[in-house]
Amino acid sequence: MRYGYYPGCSLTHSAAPYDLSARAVSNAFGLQLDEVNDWNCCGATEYITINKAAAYALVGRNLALAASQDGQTDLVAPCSACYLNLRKVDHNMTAYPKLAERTNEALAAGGLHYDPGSLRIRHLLDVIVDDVGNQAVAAKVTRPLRGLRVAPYYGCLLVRPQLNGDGRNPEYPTHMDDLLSALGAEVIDYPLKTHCCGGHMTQISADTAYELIRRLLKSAQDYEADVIVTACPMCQLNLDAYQSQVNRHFSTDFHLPVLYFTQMIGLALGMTPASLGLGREIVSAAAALAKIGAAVPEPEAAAPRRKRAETGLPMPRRRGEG
Amino acid sequence: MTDTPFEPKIVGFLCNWCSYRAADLAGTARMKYEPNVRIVRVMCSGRIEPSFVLKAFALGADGVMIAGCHPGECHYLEQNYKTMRRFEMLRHTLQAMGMENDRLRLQWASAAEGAALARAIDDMVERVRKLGPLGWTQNWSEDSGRIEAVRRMAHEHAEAMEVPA
Amino acid sequence: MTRPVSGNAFLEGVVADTPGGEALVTCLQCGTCGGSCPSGQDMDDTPRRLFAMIGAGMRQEVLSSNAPWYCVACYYCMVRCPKDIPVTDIMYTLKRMAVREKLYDDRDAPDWSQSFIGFVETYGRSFEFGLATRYHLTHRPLKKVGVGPLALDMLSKDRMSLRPDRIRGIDQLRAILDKAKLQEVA
Amino acid sequence: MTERVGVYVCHCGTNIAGTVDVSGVATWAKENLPGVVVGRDYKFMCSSLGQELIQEDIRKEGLTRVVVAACSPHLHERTFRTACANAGLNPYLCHMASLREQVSWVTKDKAQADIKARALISGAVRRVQLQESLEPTEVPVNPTTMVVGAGIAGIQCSLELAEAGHQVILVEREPSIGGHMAQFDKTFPTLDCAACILTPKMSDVGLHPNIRLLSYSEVEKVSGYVGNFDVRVRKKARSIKEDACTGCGICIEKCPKKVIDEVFEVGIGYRKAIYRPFPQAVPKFPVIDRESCIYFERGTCKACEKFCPTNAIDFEQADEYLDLTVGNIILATGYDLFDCTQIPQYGYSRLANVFTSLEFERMCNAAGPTEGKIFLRDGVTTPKTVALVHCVGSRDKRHHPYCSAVCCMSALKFGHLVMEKTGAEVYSFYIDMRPLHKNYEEFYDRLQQEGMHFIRGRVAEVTDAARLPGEDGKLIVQAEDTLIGRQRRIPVDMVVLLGALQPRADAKEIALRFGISTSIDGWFTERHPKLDPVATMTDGLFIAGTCQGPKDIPDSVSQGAAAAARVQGMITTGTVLIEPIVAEIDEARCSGCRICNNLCPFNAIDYLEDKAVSQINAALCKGCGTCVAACPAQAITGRHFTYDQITAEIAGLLYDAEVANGDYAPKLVDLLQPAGGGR
Repeated sequence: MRYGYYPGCSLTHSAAPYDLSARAVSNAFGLQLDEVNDWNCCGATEYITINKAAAYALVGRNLALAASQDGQTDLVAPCSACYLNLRKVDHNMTAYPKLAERTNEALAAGGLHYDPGSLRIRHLLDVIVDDVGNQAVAAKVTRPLRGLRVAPYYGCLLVRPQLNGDGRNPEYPTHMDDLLSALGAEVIDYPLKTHCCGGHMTQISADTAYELIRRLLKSAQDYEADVIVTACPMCQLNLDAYQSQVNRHFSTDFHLPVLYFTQMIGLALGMTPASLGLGREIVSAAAALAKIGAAVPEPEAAAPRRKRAETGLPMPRRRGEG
Repeated sequence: MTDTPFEPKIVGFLCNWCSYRAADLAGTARMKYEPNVRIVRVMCSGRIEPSFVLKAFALGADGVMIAGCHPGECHYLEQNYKTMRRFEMLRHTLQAMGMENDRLRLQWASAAEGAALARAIDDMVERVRKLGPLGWTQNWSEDSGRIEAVRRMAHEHAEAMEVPA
Repeated sequence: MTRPVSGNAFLEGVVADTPGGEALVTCLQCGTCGGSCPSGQDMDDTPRRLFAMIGAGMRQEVLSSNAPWYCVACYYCMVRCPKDIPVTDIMYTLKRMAVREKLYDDRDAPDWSQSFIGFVETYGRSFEFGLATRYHLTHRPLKKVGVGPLALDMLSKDRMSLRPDRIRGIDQLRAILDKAKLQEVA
Repeated sequence: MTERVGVYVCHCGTNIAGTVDVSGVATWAKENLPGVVVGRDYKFMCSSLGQELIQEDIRKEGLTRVVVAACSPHLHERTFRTACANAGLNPYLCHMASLREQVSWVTKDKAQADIKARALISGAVRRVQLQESLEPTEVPVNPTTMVVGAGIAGIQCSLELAEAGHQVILVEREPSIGGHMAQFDKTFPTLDCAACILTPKMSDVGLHPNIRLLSYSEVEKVSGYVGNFDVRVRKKARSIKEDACTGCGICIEKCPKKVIDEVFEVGIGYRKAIYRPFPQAVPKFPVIDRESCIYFERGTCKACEKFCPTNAIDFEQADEYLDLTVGNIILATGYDLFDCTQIPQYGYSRLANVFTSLEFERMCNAAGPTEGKIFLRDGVTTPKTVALVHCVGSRDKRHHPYCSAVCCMSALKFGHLVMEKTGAEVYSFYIDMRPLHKNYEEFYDRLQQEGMHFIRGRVAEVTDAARLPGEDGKLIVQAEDTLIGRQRRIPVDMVVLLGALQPRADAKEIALRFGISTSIDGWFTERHPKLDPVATMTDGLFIAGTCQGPKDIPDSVSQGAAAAARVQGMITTGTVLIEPIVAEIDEARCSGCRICNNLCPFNAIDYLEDKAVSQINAALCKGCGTCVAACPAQAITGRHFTYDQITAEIAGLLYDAEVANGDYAPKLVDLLQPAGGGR
C-alpha cells in the first residue's frame, strides 16, 4: 500500500522519535510512505486565529502538492493537529464551494490547484488499525508487552470533531486500546483518555494548561499506568516535557513516561529501542521498559547538535530556584 | 424581485399529501415567494408521466418542478422511489435534447416544509431566470440528431418502467 | 440553509465567516458547550452566553471577552452540541474579529499566534526554538516559569533545532498567502 | 359536446381580494376562456349564500361544470362538491383553484398575482371540462374491530368499543397486556400508583365477553380494505394449555432456571424460564421461554410438568395461525426507550450507578426487583444524592430532534419518590421545564417546595474522575448552570437518565405491513396533525397512543377513546363509501405485460391468467396513479387524473405562453407518448 506522508513540523524535531518509529513500523507492515514534496506547516491552531483565508491557503498548498503526487489517494498524517487541519480544509472546501473557489484563487497565485475530495485524509493510527489490522499486527509480535500497564491517550483532534459524522466514537474510542492489547500490553480503561492536554495553553496560559495536564497524569496514575501512550506530538510534548513543571506547580511527583503508539508497536515487533527514538523522552521510560526487558539507550546518540546547543543562546534562569 | 425583463413560467407538479400541503402551509404562514410557479395537483408524484413534463415544455414552460413526499414518507408507501427513477430517465432525455439541467427539478417537501418549498421555488426561479427563455424553436428544430436521441430515450423509458418496485 | 436574522450585522458577520455557522441562530442556550469546556472556569463568559450576546448584537462586549482565547480547541462542545453549532470554529471567528478590531482582553494569545505565523511565513515551517526565544524572552521574559530548563532538556534530547528549516517553495508559499490576505480584507 | 362552465372567484374577505383583482379576474375568465358562461366574484363563496349562488346558476344557467377559485381544495373541496351535488350536479364535475394559498397569501406584487390567478383559473377551466361524473362505491363494514397493542391506549379503546357492545380482537405481542404503564410505580402529577389504576382495567379486558384477547401473538399479514380486512395472526406457542391452566403459579415456583428479565424488568431483575411477567398479569397463564428452558436445552427437567396439578404444560405446542376478518384496525403499538449507551459521555453501561428511567421505575415499584427500595447497583446502598438528567436523546439533532414530552414530569415524579423514600438530595438538570398540562405546573411548584434542586443546564458529562475535594468515589455530573453562567460539578451517588421516547424498532416494518405511513423518525403519521389526529391516510386504519408520537398517559387514553369513537361511527353507519378516484384497466388495450403488477404496493392489481390481462381491485386501489404513468400501452386510466385532464390543465396554466415551443414540441410528446385514448 502507498500513502502520501505529511509528517508536520513537530515530527522534524520535537517529535523526531515519532517520525523515526512511524517510518520503521510502517516499513515493517509494508506501508510505503511517500513524504509530500516540500510540504509546509499546517498552521497548527494559530493561523486560523489570525487569518482564515490564509489559513486555508496554507493547508491548501499541502493538499495540492500531495494530490499532485501521482497515484496518491490517501494522505497520512501522524500528528493529530495536522490531521485535523488537513481534513477540515478538505471537508469545508467540499461542503462550501465558495470557500473552495477562493482558496484555489489563492493557490493559483502559486500555480497550484486542489480539487476538494480528491484525497482521503487519514491518521496514521487509523491506517494501522484499519488497513493493517490488529490481527496482522499481533501476528508480527515477537516481544509481547506483557505485564506493562499502558494508558492509551487519544487526546482531542484524533477523534474530534466528527466532520459529517465520520470517524470513531468521539467520546469513548477504543481502537488504540485494542491495538495495544494486540501487542500484549495490559490496557487500562481510565476516564480521561479523550480529554485535553492543554494544547498551546502551555505557551500562553500555563496555569490553565498545567491543571489539564495534572488531571490526565493523576487519572493515569490512579489507574497505576506504567506508561502513557499517545498518537499526537502535542500531547506527548505537553505530558512529557511539562511534567516537571506540573510537579513543581502542584508539588506533585508524577513520573509517567509518555511514548508514541508507534514506539510500542516497534518494541513489540522486537525492534531496538534506539531505532524507535526511545531514550529521547524527557521523563525516562527506563523503569517501564525494563518490565518488558527493553533497555533505554543513552541519549548520547544525539551528540552532534548537542555541541551547538551549549554554545547556543543563553537560556533564561529558572525563577524561584537555586 | 420582478424587475428583470424575463419572467420564467414554471409548471409545478405537486403530490396531494406532502408537497401540495407544504404549498398550503407556505400560504397559511404568509411566506412570500416568486409567483412564477403554477401548480398542478396530482395524488402522488408517481402519477407524473414524463410526457406531462415534455408537454409542459412543449406548451411554453421554461421550467418544471416535480415535488413529492420525502423518500420513506410517501403516502403510498414507496411510489416516490419510482418518481426518482423516472426523473433520472427524464433528465437524460432532456440533456440529449440539449436542455439545461436547471430547468427540471425534483424537490422533496413534507407537509411541514412550507418554508423549504418556498425557498426551493425562489431558488429555481432564479436559476431559470438566468437561463432565459427555453426557446425550443431555435435549439431544437433543425437538429434531427436530437429526434433520434429522444426515440432512444423513449425506448429506455419503457424499459425504466419495467424495473420492479 | 437558515437565513440569519437580518438587522444584526454582527450576527450575520459571525455566521458568514464560519463554515456551518448558520446553525448559530438555533442555539438552545442549553449550556452543553460551557459545561463541556475544559477551561470553562477561566472564561468570563461561557460560549453559550457569548452566543446570546451575539444574538443581542453586543459586538464590543463579545469581542473583548477572554473566552475565545481560553479555547483549547478540544472540540468537546462541538461534538456534544445538540444543535450542531460549530462552537470551536465560532471561537476562532471571534478571535479573528477581535484581532482585526484590536478588542482582545490580553495580548499574550494573539501575540503567540502572531509570532508563530511570523516564522511560518518566513520559513514555511514552524520554529520552536525561535518561538521560545522570540516570544518568551522578548515578549514576557519574567512571566514564564521553567521554559528554560525545558528548552535545555529538549536540546539535550535533540528534540529542538537551533536553526529553522526552510522550505524550497517559500516564495511560492508567500505568493499564495499574500493573495489570500487580499481576499481576507476584501 | 360543449360544456357550460361557471367560474366563481372568492374574496375570502380581504384575504384574496386584498391582493387579487377578483372581479377583474372573474370577468376576464367569462370573456376570454372558452366554455365559461358565468363569471362571478363573491365575498365568501363557502358561506351558505355563496353556495346558493352556485346552485342557482346550475339550475338557471344550466351549468355543467363548476370552478371555484378560492382556498386550497384541502379546506373546501368537499363543501363545494356537496353544494353541486345538492343542485343535481355530479360532485366530481367541480374543481377548485387555490387563489388564497397559492396566490394572494404568497405573492407581493399585485400585477404578478393577477397573472398567476388567471393562469390557475384557466387551468381549472380547461381541466374541468374534461372531468367525468364519478360514483363512489359502497361497501359494508364488518362490525368486529382489531386493536393491536395492549398498552394503556389499546386497553382504553378496546374497553370503549366492547362497552358499546362491539366485538374486539385485542392482539398483544408480550405474554401479558399492560404495556409500559404496568412497569411504572407512580403516575404524575397525582402520584396514584400505576398498578392501582391499571390492573382493574386489565382484568376488565381479560373478562369482557366482547373482547377476544390474543396475547403472546403477532399480526403476520394484513390484506383487504376498509370495512373488510383479512388479518393473519400468529399465536406464539406458550407451551401451556390455556383451557387447562388455572394460573396457580406452582410451575413458576418449581422451575429451577432463573434468567435476567430483559423485557419487563429491563435487565435489573430476574424471572424463571417459565414465567408470568408480573403477578397481576393478564392473561394469568404463564409462558415457557424456550431459549432458556432447561428441557428445551437438554431434553430433561420438566419440573413444571411434574408439579402442574392440571397437566396444562405442553412442550410440543406449536405456533398457531388464525385468519380473522375485521372491519377496522386500531394500532396502539407504543414506543421504545432511547438506548442511552449512544451518549457515551453519560456513562450508561460503563458507570455502574447510572440508570435509565425505566430501570428506576422498576426499582421504585413495590413489585420490582428491590421491592420498591431505591438502591445503587450493589443492591444494598441507599444513595444520598441523586441527579436526574433531562433530554437524553431528545431535543438533540444527533439523536431525536423532538421533545419527548414526558421527561420533565417523570423527573419531578422521580424527585418526589427519591426524597420520600430515601431523603436524598435531588438535582434535576433541565434545558427547559415543560409541565404543560392540567395540574403539572402546580406539581413543579410542589417539588420546588419539597426542596428538589433545579439546575438549568444540559449535562455535559457524567464522570468518575474526581478532581475536587468531595468528589472521590462519587459520580460527578458536570454542566453549565446557565442561570449563573458558570460551570458546576455536582458529586452524586446515582444518576438517572431520562431517555427519549422513540418509535418501536420495527415501527416502519409494521407501518408497511398495515399500509400506513410514518414520519422520518418512524412515528405513525396521522391523517391531519390537528384536525384528524387518530385517523391515518388509509381508511379503516386508526392509531392511538405513543405509536403516533411521544405522549403521557392522559393523552394516550384520550387518543384510545377517540380512535374507538371513530370506529364506532363507522360501525353504526354500517357501510362505507370508497373514493371513485382509482385506476382502471381497459382489457382491450392491456397487453398483459404485467409491468403494473409489481408497481402497486397495495396489491390491488391481479393478473388474470386465463384472459392474460391485468385487473385492478377498485376497493384496494388507493388511486396514486403510478401504474397509470407506467403502462406502456396506455391501457390504464387514472380516474379524475386522466392524461387528457392533466395535459388540459397544463395547457390552461400556460394560457399566456408564447406557443413558440409548441410548434415543434407536440412532435416530441407524440414520440414519447402516442397520446393514448382513454388516458
